[in-house]
Amino acid sequence: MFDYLKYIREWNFPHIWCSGCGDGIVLKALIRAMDKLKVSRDEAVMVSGIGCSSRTPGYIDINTLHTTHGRALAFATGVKHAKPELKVIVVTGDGDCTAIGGNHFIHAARRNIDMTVLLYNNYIYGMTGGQCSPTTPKGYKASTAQYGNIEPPFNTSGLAIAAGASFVARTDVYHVQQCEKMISLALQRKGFSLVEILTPCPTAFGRRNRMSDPVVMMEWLRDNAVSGRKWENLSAQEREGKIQTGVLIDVEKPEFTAEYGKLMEKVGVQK
Amino acid sequence: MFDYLKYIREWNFPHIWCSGCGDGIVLKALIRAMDKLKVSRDEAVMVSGIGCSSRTPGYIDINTLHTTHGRALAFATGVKHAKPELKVIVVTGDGDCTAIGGNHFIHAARRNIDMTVLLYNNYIYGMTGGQCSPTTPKGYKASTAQYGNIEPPFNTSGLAIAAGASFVARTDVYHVQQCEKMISLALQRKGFSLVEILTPCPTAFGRRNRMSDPVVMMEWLRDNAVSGRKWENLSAQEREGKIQTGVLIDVEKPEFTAEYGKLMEKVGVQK
Amino acid sequence: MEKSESSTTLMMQGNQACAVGALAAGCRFFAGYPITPSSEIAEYLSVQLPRRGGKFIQMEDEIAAMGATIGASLTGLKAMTATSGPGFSLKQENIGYACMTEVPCVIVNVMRGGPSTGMPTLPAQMDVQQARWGTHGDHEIIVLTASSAQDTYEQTIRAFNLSERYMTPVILLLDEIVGHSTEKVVLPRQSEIEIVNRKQPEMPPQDYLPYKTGPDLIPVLANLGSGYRYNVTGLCHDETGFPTNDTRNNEALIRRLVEKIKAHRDDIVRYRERKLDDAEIVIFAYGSVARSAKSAVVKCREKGIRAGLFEPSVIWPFPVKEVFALSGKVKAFLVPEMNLGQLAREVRGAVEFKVPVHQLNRVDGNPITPLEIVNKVEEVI
Amino acid sequence: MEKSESSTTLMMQGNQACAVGALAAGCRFFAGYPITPSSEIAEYLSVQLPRRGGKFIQMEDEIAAMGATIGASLTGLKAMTATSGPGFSLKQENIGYACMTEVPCVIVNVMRGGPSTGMPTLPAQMDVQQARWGTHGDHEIIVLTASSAQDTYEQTIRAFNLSERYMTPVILLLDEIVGHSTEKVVLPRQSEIEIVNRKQPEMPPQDYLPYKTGPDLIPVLANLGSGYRYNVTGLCHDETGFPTNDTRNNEALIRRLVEKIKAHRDDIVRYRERKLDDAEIVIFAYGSVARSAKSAVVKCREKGIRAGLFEPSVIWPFPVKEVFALSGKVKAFLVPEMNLGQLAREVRGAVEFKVPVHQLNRVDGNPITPLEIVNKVEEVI
Amino acid sequence: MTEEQSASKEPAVIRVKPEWCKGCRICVVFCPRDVLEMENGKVIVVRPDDCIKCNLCELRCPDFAITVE
Amino acid sequence: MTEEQSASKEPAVIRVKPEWCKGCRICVVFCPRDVLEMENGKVIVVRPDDCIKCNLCELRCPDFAITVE
Amino acid sequence: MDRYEIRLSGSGGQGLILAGKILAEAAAIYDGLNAVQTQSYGPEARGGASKAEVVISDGDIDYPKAVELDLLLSLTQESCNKYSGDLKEGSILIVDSEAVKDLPQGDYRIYSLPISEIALHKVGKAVVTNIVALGILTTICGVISAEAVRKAILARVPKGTEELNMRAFNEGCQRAAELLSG
Amino acid sequence: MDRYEIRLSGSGGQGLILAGKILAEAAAIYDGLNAVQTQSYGPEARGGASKAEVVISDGDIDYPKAVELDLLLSLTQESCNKYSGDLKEGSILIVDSEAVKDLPQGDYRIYSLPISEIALHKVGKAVVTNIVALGILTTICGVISAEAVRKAILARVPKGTEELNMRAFNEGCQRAAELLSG
Ligand SMILES: Cc1ncc(C[n+]2csc(CCOP(=O)(O)OP(=O)(O)O)c2C)c(N)n1
Ligand SMILES: Cc1ncc(C[n+]2csc(CCOP(=O)(O)OP(=O)(O)O)c2C)c(N)n1
Ligand code: SF4
Ligand code: SF4
Ligand code: SF4
Ligand code: SF4
Ligand code: SF4
Ligand code: SF4
Ligand SMILES: [Mg+2]
Ligand SMILES: [Mg+2]
Repeated sequence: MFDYLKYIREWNFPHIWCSGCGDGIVLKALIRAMDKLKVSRDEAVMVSGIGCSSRTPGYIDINTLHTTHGRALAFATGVKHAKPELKVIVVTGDGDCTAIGGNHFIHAARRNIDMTVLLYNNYIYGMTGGQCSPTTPKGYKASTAQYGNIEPPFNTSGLAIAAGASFVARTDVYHVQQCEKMISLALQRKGFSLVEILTPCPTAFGRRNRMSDPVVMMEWLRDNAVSGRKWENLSAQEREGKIQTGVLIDVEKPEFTAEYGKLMEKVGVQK
Repeated sequence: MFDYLKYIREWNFPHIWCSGCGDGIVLKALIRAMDKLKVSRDEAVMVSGIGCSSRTPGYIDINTLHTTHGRALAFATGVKHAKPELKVIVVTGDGDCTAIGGNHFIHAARRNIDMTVLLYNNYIYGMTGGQCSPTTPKGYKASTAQYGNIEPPFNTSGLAIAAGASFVARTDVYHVQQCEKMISLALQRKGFSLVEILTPCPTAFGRRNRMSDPVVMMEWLRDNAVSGRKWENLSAQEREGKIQTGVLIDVEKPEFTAEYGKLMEKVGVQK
Repeated sequence: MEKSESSTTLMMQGNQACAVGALAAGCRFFAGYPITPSSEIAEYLSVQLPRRGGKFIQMEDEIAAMGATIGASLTGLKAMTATSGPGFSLKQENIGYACMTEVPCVIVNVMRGGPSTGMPTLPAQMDVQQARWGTHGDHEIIVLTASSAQDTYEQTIRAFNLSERYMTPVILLLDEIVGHSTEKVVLPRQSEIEIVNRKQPEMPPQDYLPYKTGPDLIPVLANLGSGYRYNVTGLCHDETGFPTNDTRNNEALIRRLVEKIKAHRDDIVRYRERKLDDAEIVIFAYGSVARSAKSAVVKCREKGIRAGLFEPSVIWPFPVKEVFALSGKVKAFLVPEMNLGQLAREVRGAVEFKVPVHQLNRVDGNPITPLEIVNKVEEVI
Repeated sequence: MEKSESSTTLMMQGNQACAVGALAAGCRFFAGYPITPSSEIAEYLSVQLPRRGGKFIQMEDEIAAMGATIGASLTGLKAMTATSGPGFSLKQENIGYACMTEVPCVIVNVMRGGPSTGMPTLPAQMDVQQARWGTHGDHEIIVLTASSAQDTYEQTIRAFNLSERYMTPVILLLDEIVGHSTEKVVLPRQSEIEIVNRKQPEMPPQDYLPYKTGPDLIPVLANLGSGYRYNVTGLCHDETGFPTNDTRNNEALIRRLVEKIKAHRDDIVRYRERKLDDAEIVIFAYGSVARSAKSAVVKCREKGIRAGLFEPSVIWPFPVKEVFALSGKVKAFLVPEMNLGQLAREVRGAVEFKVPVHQLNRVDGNPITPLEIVNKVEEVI
Repeated sequence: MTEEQSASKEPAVIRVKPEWCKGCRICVVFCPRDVLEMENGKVIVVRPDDCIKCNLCELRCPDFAITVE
Repeated sequence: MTEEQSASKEPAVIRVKPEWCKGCRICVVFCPRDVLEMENGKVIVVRPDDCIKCNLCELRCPDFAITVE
Repeated sequence: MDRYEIRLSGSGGQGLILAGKILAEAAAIYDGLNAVQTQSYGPEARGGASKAEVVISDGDIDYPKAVELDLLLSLTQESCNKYSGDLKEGSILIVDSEAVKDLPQGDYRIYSLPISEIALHKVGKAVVTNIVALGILTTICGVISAEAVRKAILARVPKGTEELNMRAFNEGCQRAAELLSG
Repeated sequence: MDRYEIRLSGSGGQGLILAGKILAEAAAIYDGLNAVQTQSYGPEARGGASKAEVVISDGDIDYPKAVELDLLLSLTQESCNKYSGDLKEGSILIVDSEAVKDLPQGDYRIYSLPISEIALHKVGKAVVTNIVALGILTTICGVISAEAVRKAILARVPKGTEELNMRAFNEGCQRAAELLSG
């Protein structure tokens, strides 16, 4: 048994997430990963935007910053640049990160600034009641796409890679050990590390798409999220409708705050 | 001799661009391409943001819309969605499109909404006097990077591809016939078609980077922009410092306004 | 449903009434970004617009939604967007663009508690001054409000009409209570609804100057693609629509943008009154608070206090003249608001400090009850 | 350069004086996005900050710049951003966040002509009401202004001090003329400059409540990473910093945010006066217009007109009391502004319509000259 | 990664915090040994002896409501 | 694409619009036949007979200031 | 009838908002009265609301929220505890007897019936708990006609479920009638 | 000296902003006067400005812009046409004789010298046209000491170009002196 209590803000529990919402599963995976890596709670800063997932800061007992919708990465950039010794963890939703926050997302990735971004992809705007997000798959229903969504979704992880991220992984809350492992790897990387986590929103996504039972959504993840070797052995046809998980990129690139540190050395800091 | 006069707003000439600025070269290439394709001037709408390049609408005699900094694609999306029979051409700078406008850029590409985007990449904020842009190469100087830029630049075309664009080409104003050809291809595609055009800004970029002579910047393009077959024959080492031009992606994907048209058919438009 | 040729009575939420009103006014374009408590407007239109040949799009953020709305309007479609405080803040730059370029469109802000994320699900009236001053640069703007679903339906139509007539963005400020209360709305026959459509140029294209105006100070902007090729810019521009550095021209432009609304204020300003004739105290209230104030007037009268209600449906331009006219007749004003006195300051200015203007303010996300107003009236009278 | 231990006289542009003042005040973080006419502030700091162990970053847009500024400030660095009208509009949502979460920071807006892109290179004072009301939701904010390079240097330092003392964003409004005029600035010795640094908690972490305040209504926010783990949110929150739906708490929070500034207005409000003692007409002017007004006062006196100057260096909270105090003594006010009367309306309110308040307005991007002011004084006196 | 992990010899102690359990059934359905069931919208432990301490119920519970020792 | 394109037999008519020419020298430097030169900051045609009508000067002039017929 | 205030309370997902809307529609559209229905939302409008209110009157309804309840329906103990204090003198409290064991004390009549039980076992589906409740409420309060509520239900419920819902409503009416006459 | 207004005008890239800054610095820092230098910008601040102004005074300078010029330097015909109207009575107009052929008429003294010519052929570099102009201007207007201007030049110009710039300034001074004495 893992003792979550020392990491959480017990007084805020039970949390606001719906029954069967995957957000709590991610939070627990994060806590375990931080614990194993012995991340100092005083030096860890969680920054989130607005959304169900972005309520995570209320529940974890580290430094926490719940900012404006879509802007978590901008605030986090300020925090990290100002005090590089802090461990910055960004928690964001698919809407927060890839809709309104899309610009900060690609720029933080481009700069390769050291932070771990947990993108809770539940394919929907959960908090506001189920509108389309840029990750809602085509044909799926949402409160603003009641005839079925006509827009193609982002490949969010692919976008982060194209923008310059040095570590990108995709995982899901059914495969909860993999989820923890990906978070753990991301926390260990120096640079912009993204973990896209597929997670069920039975209330706002499931309900409109014949998956209002959280169990069904978990089964869907079990059956469709395919990692590593398995994925490679699938034919193009077999991949159809399936989602690749695991580490998608892991390269070394100059990191922003380190580069700035070099600049300061170069110009010579005067007292 | 091509008769530009019938396409331009002669009364606004000479234009505001500096001596040796490439923006005028692109405008001319666009005019020739439009002429050859017989694009109706009454049905063509040019939408731009703010920047030197974004002043183009003042000079071409079609419907023109000079909007706010970074938002050209958002306005253009409204125009195209509202009236799909219009031919929408977006003119934008590297700052306008990939800094403040980055979010609209990736979303317009994702939606694959039918428009041709001419991204004038001069590696700098020209209009405001030479600050860094997200495409300024590392180490180069700018008024906000006087010790040399420490941030890595975007591969803008690559980003558009990852976001979902169906046609992406890169070209430059030295290779002016290729430039015209890429624009022409883009104009013919149905979907989000991007032409990234490398163009010299002797005033704001060249001046700080030993290329204040426009001729030197043109030579740089001549020597470093490598297209098609030639690029493929270069070794990884030879590619260092060189830039690939030509068509980078050209695929068919469902286009947004067409998909919306299908939706209207499906639900049945009532009078 | 408002298409059927007899009036209909339906139950609807204020937000839905707004959407239905927009359709009745001829709105055929909506670009939005979800936010509580306005999202139902988008949701309803996402279903209805495609059925009417109209265009719906959920944009990537509020800035984009505002931009797309303006772009669509320039093609000639009546266009709208809806949001709440945080999104309203984000739209401000492009609202200024619409003012400057004189592009008609309607912006709905269903107000919730602020500042910042504040109280996302609770009502407030805290964006009233922001609606006037939120964008940079001198400008003038038309801002409407509504107090019930029926009123929302009607004011939404009026918002479009004013926007088309004066070629300017019009803001409709609702509050969460109005937006989320479900009540009866009587929809008139479509043929009975007054609809204003923007003018289109009549001269040949070569003679057309988009920003040349007559004595009404209102320009005629041709729909994109209609054969009149012109230029639109947020820079100061002259009659041709092209940027200019001529300072005399720029002064004239900015003053015209302001005057175009001020000069027509009598046509724009509207208010409802109740028992003002013999009132000794005027309750100045708008939005859902006006509902409580109505009850309060009745209750005050029962108690022998001669209270009256002034309910502006147009907040900006502020009904200075109408409020001032009352100042000679009454002993005091009471301005109950779900903010800290944002319009009380205007009432005070309007009456030129000649009579006391009392305030009753709540900023906790709770509505102001009729009883609270009555108590306050008794206290100050 | 302000580090050397004797006062120095240098020629600098107002924008540079702002940057130099920021460094003197202890600013060690700047996040910005270029825009005319403010860019020189960023450019100067991009050179200087790395030399002082400070952090500079050019963000992808103004929204991000504002967010990064707040994030950096929470770590304990004094942080600033600078922009002009269009960018100021974009920052509004996050400015509201800083108000709500009580994070000190300085936002400089070097004003140019608007609305929209307007007149990018020409001066204006059109964002004065926006600075007060630009963000959604009820709040109160401190806004300073300056009229010369020297004044800019000093007001920038004061902006940081007020921000740190009252735990609130402070806005500094300059205009293009002030920002772009190069003139002499006397830099005092660093040791002579009054510097305020935000408080840090003294109790053990387990007793720490970030938003619990004493009678001064000002919270003490621990620097991130200093061992006090707490939560910051733009939602209405209680003393612990966690969101709450308790309406009584929310009312108290919003009122405290406002009262924290109102209660200390005497400490905050500052103005300069010239020849007010016997003035029959008061010229109320700020920014570059105050310079013309100074000349105008001299010229009026030469003509035998007893003119005086009231130059607020704090615009918000508005110096109501101080202006009101004059209303008994003088015959009239004249408010020359490079806008259409944005502070004239405040002066009118402050004097409660007891004396006439005349306006002299320019919105063409040209400065108001001393002669124009003198002429207007002669006209109205 | 296999779902069924090494079980130790000690009998499992499965603790449920009913105040926090929201009854999503995730633990119940994905328990490889059918140890758990629902009752009145909350989880209950019905066959503790079958538990192999794979810990999956704990790992997957979104509500911090079930632990296995 | 080759820079030097088929030239027709007719002698070239090269027109310069000095009011629009900003003297960037692009046409001069990249003319394959050295037909053009600068004078007082504006381009002038000095060797029209050498012109092969490749049109590159026209294509590359940013200022709509030179045409070849 | 000057003003009649009803609050339907319970936990999210019990369909109380729909019940409120049906009630309001019945009163306003089919009974020719005025009615306003309001509800309260979760954090940012996400989950189902836990409370819906309907104010009914034959005159204009200015203030749209309930202040002094004429009728409170509580399907959970928590909501009963929270709201029973708002009941005015001589008002009505209807509770689900399975969920609300701890009955409050006050100057109001309490009607305790196994509402969800009836839905599940008599009608056969837990989802119609709200409609059963509507039948009970309609019968007990007497302000809205059962006919109007039936019409409103038919207009609002998904196609194909009309019969089920009618049975649920009728069952509710009947059980309430028995209780009243009993 | 109450207020002395100088405007330097020409086309972008002629270094007039720098000249203005040097002039202002000379007056304010080295001559102990007050000075304000302002300039006007292109579309959004991009290109070089076409005009720089310096107001000098031994008292406070309130209004920072030039209204009635004491001295106008014009390096182009266009700028001369545009600004000569702002010259006040008895003021000074200095023009580049190569560029300004069409001299305006007015109550001011005109000094016409081949300024860019001097820079290019006498000093050897066109880029120092602005510094040559400064020498001429300093000598003719007499308000600022040549010594102060020299110091200000040395403080502002890039390292390694000091000698060149001094030559340019001195050449300007000399040519102006010749003109004055001639
Ligand atoms: C500026 C702004 N726009 C819109 C909103 C409303 N809003 C809150 S959360 C949210 C989307 C949430 O979706 P996502 O980021 O995917 O998070 P989830 O709730 O699904 O975890 C929106 C649109 C807001 N708070 N602020
Ligand atoms: C909201 C806003 N922010 C900043 C600016 C200032 N601005 C104008 S153009 C520009 C950048 C121009 O760079 P780019 O887009 O690359 O165009 P270029 O001038 O290089 O063609 C900036 C930052 C503005 N006008 N509006
Ligand atoms: S609405 Fe969806 S994302 Fe939000 S808490 Fe509920 S299940 Fe989770
Ligand atoms: S500044 Fe650069 S981009 Fe702008 S017109 Fe001049 S050369 Fe072109
Ligand atoms: S640990 Fe949990 S999931 Fe695993 S067998 Fe035991 S009860 Fe089942
Ligand atoms: S997974 Fe957790 S919340 Fe869900 S039923 Fe099991 S114990 Fe309860
Ligand atoms: S066409 Fe132009 S570039 Fe070609 S040879 Fe003739 S002058 Fe030279
Ligand atoms: S390319 Fe054009 S602008 Fe440049 S020198 Fe030649 S003609 Fe003149
Ligand atoms: Mg989501
Ligand atoms: Mg650029």
